[in-house]
Amino acid sequence: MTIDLLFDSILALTLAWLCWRVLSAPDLFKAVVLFIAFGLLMALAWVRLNAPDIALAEAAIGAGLTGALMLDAAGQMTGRSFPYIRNPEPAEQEVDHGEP
Amino acid sequence: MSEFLIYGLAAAALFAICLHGIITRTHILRKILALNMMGSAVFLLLITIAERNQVDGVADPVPHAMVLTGIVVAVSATAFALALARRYHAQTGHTELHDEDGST
Amino acid sequence: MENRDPIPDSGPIVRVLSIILGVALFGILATAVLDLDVEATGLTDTVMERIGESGVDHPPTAVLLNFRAYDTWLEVAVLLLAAWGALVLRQATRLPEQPAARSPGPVLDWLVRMLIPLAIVTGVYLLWRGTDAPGGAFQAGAVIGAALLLLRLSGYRSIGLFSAAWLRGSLLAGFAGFMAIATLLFITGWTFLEYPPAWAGLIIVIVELLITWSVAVSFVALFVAARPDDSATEPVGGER
Amino acid sequence: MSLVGIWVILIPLICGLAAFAVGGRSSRVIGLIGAGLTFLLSGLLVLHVWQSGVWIYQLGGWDVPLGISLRADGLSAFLIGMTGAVGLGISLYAVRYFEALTPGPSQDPSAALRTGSGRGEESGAGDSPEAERGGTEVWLPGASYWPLWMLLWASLNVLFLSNDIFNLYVGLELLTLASVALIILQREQAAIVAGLRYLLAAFLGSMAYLLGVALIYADAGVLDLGLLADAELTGTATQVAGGLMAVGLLLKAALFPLHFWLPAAHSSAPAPVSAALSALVVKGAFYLLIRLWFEVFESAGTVSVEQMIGGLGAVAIVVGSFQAIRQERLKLMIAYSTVAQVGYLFIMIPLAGSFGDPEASWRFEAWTGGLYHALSHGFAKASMFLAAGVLLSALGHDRVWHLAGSASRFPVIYLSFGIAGMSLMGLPPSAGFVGKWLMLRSAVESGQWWWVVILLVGGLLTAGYVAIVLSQALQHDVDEHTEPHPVPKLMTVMVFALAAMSLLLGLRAAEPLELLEIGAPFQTLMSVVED
Amino acid sequence: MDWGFWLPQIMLFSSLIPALVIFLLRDEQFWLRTSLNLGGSAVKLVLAGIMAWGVLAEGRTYEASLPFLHNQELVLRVEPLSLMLVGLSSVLWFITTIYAIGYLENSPNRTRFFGFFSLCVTATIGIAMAGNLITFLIFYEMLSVVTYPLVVHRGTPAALAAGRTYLLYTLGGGVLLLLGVIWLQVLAGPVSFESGGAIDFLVDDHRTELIVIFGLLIAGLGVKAAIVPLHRWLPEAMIAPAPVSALLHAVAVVKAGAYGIVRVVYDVYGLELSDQLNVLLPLALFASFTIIYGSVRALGEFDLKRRLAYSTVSQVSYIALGTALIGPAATVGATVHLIHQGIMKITLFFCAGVFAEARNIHDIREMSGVGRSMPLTMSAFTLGAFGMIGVPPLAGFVSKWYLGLGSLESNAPWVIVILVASSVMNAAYFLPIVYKGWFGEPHEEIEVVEAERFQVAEAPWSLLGPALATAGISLLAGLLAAWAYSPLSLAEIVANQRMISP
Repeated sequence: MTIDLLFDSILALTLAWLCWRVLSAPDLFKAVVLFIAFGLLMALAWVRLNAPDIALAEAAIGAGLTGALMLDAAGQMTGRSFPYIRNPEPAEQEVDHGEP
Repeated sequence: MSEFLIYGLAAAALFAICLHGIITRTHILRKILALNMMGSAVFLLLITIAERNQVDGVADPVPHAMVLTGIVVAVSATAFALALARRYHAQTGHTELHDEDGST
Repeated sequence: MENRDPIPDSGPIVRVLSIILGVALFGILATAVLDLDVEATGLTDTVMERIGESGVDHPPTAVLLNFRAYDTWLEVAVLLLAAWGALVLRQATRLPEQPAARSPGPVLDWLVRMLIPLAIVTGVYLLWRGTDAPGGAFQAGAVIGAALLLLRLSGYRSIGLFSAAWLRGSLLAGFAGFMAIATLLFITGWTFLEYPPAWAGLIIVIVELLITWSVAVSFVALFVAARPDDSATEPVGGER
Repeated sequence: MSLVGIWVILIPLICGLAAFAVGGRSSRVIGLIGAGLTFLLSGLLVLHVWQSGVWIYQLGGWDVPLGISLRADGLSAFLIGMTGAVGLGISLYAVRYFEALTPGPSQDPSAALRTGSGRGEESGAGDSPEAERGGTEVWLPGASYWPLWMLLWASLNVLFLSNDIFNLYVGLELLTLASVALIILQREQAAIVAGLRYLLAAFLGSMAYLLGVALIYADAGVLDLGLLADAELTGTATQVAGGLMAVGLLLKAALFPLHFWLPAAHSSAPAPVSAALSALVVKGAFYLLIRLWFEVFESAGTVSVEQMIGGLGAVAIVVGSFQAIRQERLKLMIAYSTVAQVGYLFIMIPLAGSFGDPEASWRFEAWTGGLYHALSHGFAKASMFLAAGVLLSALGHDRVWHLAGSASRFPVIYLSFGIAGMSLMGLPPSAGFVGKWLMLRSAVESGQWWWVVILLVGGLLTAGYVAIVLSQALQHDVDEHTEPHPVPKLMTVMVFALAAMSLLLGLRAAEPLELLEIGAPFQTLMSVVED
Repeated sequence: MDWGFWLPQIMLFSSLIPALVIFLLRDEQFWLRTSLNLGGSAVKLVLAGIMAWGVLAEGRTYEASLPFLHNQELVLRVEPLSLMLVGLSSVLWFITTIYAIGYLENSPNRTRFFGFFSLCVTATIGIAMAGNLITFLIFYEMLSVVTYPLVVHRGTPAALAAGRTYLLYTLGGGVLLLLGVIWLQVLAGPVSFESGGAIDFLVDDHRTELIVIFGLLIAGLGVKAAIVPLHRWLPEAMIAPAPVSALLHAVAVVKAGAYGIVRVVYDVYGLELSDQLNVLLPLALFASFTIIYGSVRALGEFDLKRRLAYSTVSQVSYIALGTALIGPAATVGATVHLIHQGIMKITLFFCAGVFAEARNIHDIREMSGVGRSMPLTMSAFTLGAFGMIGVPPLAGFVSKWYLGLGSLESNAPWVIVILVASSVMNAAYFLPIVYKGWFGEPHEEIEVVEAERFQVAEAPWSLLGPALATAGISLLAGLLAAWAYSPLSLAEIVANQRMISP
């Protein structure tokens, strides 16, 4: 039981530390990666708290999807490309349809 | 110290840290990250409550349902906020909210 | 926009005040948490008593799709609104196809070919499992959405194939389907969002299926629409 | 008849989805049908509550605390009725507004930020800037307006009817997202910044609210408002939860100093959207706060906190009014006026709160007064924003100092603006007067003189910015360089109709006030007021 | 059909409905607008006649109660005192409408002007018929608002500045009044106007509050009644077109204030209670000071309308002064002056407007010899001026006579000194104008061809007629003062209803 509590305590502290790091890591990309790690650890905590299905949702949606969105956005905002997401801009001119 | 208290206090701490982040960070993305983690903090508290409310090993499903709903709501709002932020960035090159970009 | 100077954070005064606020908030919240009873049962008993009537065995699913179906229904609307808002931002009625400017390499291609069916199977499994064990529409939707996204990102045609009507239909399916079922039953004399006990299980499965599909497409739409389109990389109006 | 409460949620949703599914120009027709039906249903709901008292409905047939219940009492019906009437006015206006958008009007004449925005359905669909490749459909701002607006309307009704604190959270989020999507409808840069800031602020508010919900659930084990009210919670956790929820909602209701997001958001949206935001959406958060404060946290409130909230309201009145006076753009002025008027609403908290004798009738008076003020503000502010929209469409700008002499061109618009201004000032005969009268009475009765001063001074400050606009407009010299663009008559008619409502509701307030009594808190106090 | 219930409402609507319809018209729709205006005012006149008959001959009271708030009704009531202001406004609205049609021909924004004009009359009638304090308050504030567009009608910077001053004063006054009314209602419950007052029961517990409330109410009303030091808006507002100055600032607005003071003293507090609270003497002192101050300022003004405006400041306070004195004669004097001052002053303003329109005369120094070319106008002006001075048998004399009697009755002989001083100064600022107008040499600067200098060239009848009519009425009001339906008789009825043993 104490081991469990110890584990929980460490997990909780790690969460808080990660949270702080996400907010203060100088590199935005790194922050987003840490955010994903935060989400996964959070999911782990929820498994510990007897909520596996919610943990699954958090891992898939909270960490996974949100993380991907964030990475993509961070890529745009820092001017760096997210690997293989941003193809070279094709000459995709707007197709003006004129009068339909 | 019980599981309930550990995670309950962790949720409180996370919430407070994220509030600090939202106030002090000016980068839009950080603000959105902080808001998202703030949501996670609240969900953590709810799940802790569910665990506390368990009867015969079954956790309280109502907070679970609330969290699931909350996650989807949070991701929706986040994604929309990101879409706005990216468009804003694409238009102006700014990564923080500027008033003078408005037409004051 | 390339690597502007890092924007300084808020000034020291704000920072100090914010830290004080944060510490105070933590103190207050901690007091509240410490004030809570360590033992309580909440609504667990209530749910477990009536779960037999809900048509599913897994308690969170019963709460989500039956006891508190109203929440879930509106939540799907929130997701719909977000996707829709992103479309408004693009002033688009459908999503652009990923420009197939380069073909995915053979390794990636192989990976995609393996992963996509796997992801879809996983998604369906999660969905099906959700009635009596952890899993459910949202998790399944996320996995299937991820598969669609992967397909798209690796250069395959996917969601861009959807016509405007298909896209709208897919986004709407969960919310509108849920609403249609509830409204039909409502008109025929049932309480709103009440399912006939014999049909409850089936209705929930149908609703979950629809929600799964909507969730998957919405996520993809949000991901794709969130990226400023090509024309928007220059300021709107093109005058700057 | 007893199911009208469900239909008032369902119909706007169905119509909104239908408008979305159909897309294009026909969405307007569906939107209008939806608006008309929802208006009728809102009226029926008011009638139902009026005749049969509080309406309670267990969704899905599951009793509370397992299920979610809907509840319509006088307060809900009052606000749904207001939403219905204002919503119908805005809808009729919007039909022409989105048609009439021509290259002239822009939110900001100086910034050439307009490509696709502002080109209406009539002006040629081919203008659509970014019709996606291969699509046969083109983008129409109006086509997106209708479904989003219907959803916004539905989410307001959801909010007013829900009796479950978590469901209210979902309703709030629905409201926020619909509002933001509407703000950015024309994609102007100012609107996008404003929308983003609004979204982030509202998100933060929701999180605070949700944390409060979690704490309450942990403490009480139920989510139903009725059960929570019966529980008479007083513990620390409940107090903290109350604080969190209040702060979250104050952020959404834009009480000073949490109003920072409002002026830009409300002024940069298209006129029908601005009107809906200021007149209705702000009331959503306000409503919820009032409900929680006087029903759930009744026993947990303290005089000092109430006085503090009232104090913020007072500062909001002064700061908001002075900011409004300083603004050079009409829509910003009106938006700052909303900041000030929101302050008025919150003066109700200390007046109806636990100051002095808990059994005193002034508490109920202040409560009804505040809500009546909300009603009057709903109509008046909608009219003002729509009036600004007319001027913007016609003149291509809304700079206050360039409105000189425009009163002779738009007499009805300025007449409406004046009437709406009267209502905001609380001058008789107007609905605003009734609200102010009741609140003043309550303040005098309870001996809280400081609120008397604020309420009276606030009215004079309001007169300040209304007079600036009117005296500009009444000038003899006309700004010749502005060649007005013809504006559809229906728009003007709606501006006037909403202003007239804010006047008429002040001439006969007895029935609306009686409606508010149905199922209201302070049941024990009402007999005192009645005598 | 219950006429007692409907007549007061129709009375209101007879000007409200034309107002609303007029707003929808275009400037060019002259005939429609004019017929609406004249029709409305004729209906009002007839109704006023019917009700006057009912009140005076049959002793009826017309009353309509409409639900307003929980425990608060809007009450419209016509009894002798309200009849005075109702009658005055109805008659003068009719006459002023004719005048205004002539005066504003071809000027811009006529629709707006006539719309708000009719609204002002509606508000004034509402004030007159108000049967309780809240109804009075509502119409009083409404009057403040709807007059604003008329004050700034010309749209010049000066007009806009005057409008700002006007709003500042009236809205400020409105705030004081509102506070007083609310405070009083909190103490006493709904307060209706009842002869002799209805709040005596409060005096034991709330003496100080009652005094403060009295101060608030009178201060709020004093703004419109232009009691010094709250008078400054009135001369400023003279920038408005002549019909506005005539009807609104000689009659409607200032009368609303004075009438309110009469109501508060007689029908809310009651003379007895007011006396007991010692609030009447300060009121009398303020009124007396205003009378003297207004006259002194009038002497110093050479702009005709401004001189008239200061004369109004002075004359309206006769009403307040009479109200503050205890005794039937003072009451008669105060209430009859409500009417007399109105008809005399409107005559003067009509004439001032005629001079301005026809001869472009704004300054009294330009008036030399104007009587030779405009004898009728000048006669009307002279009648009005003599009335103001108090020359028998004109209306002004009747008022002053009763006021003098009242001051003796109530043991305040110093008031006579005020009256005499005021009359002397009235003469001092009116007689020179009259003298110059009749006997002065026509001024060089006025561009009148020499041949036409002594030619009679009156203004059009639409302008002249109303001036003559009101001058005639003010003459008749004095001559026929003993007639059973004269203003004086009405004032006597009013006084009898409210009298207590001094």
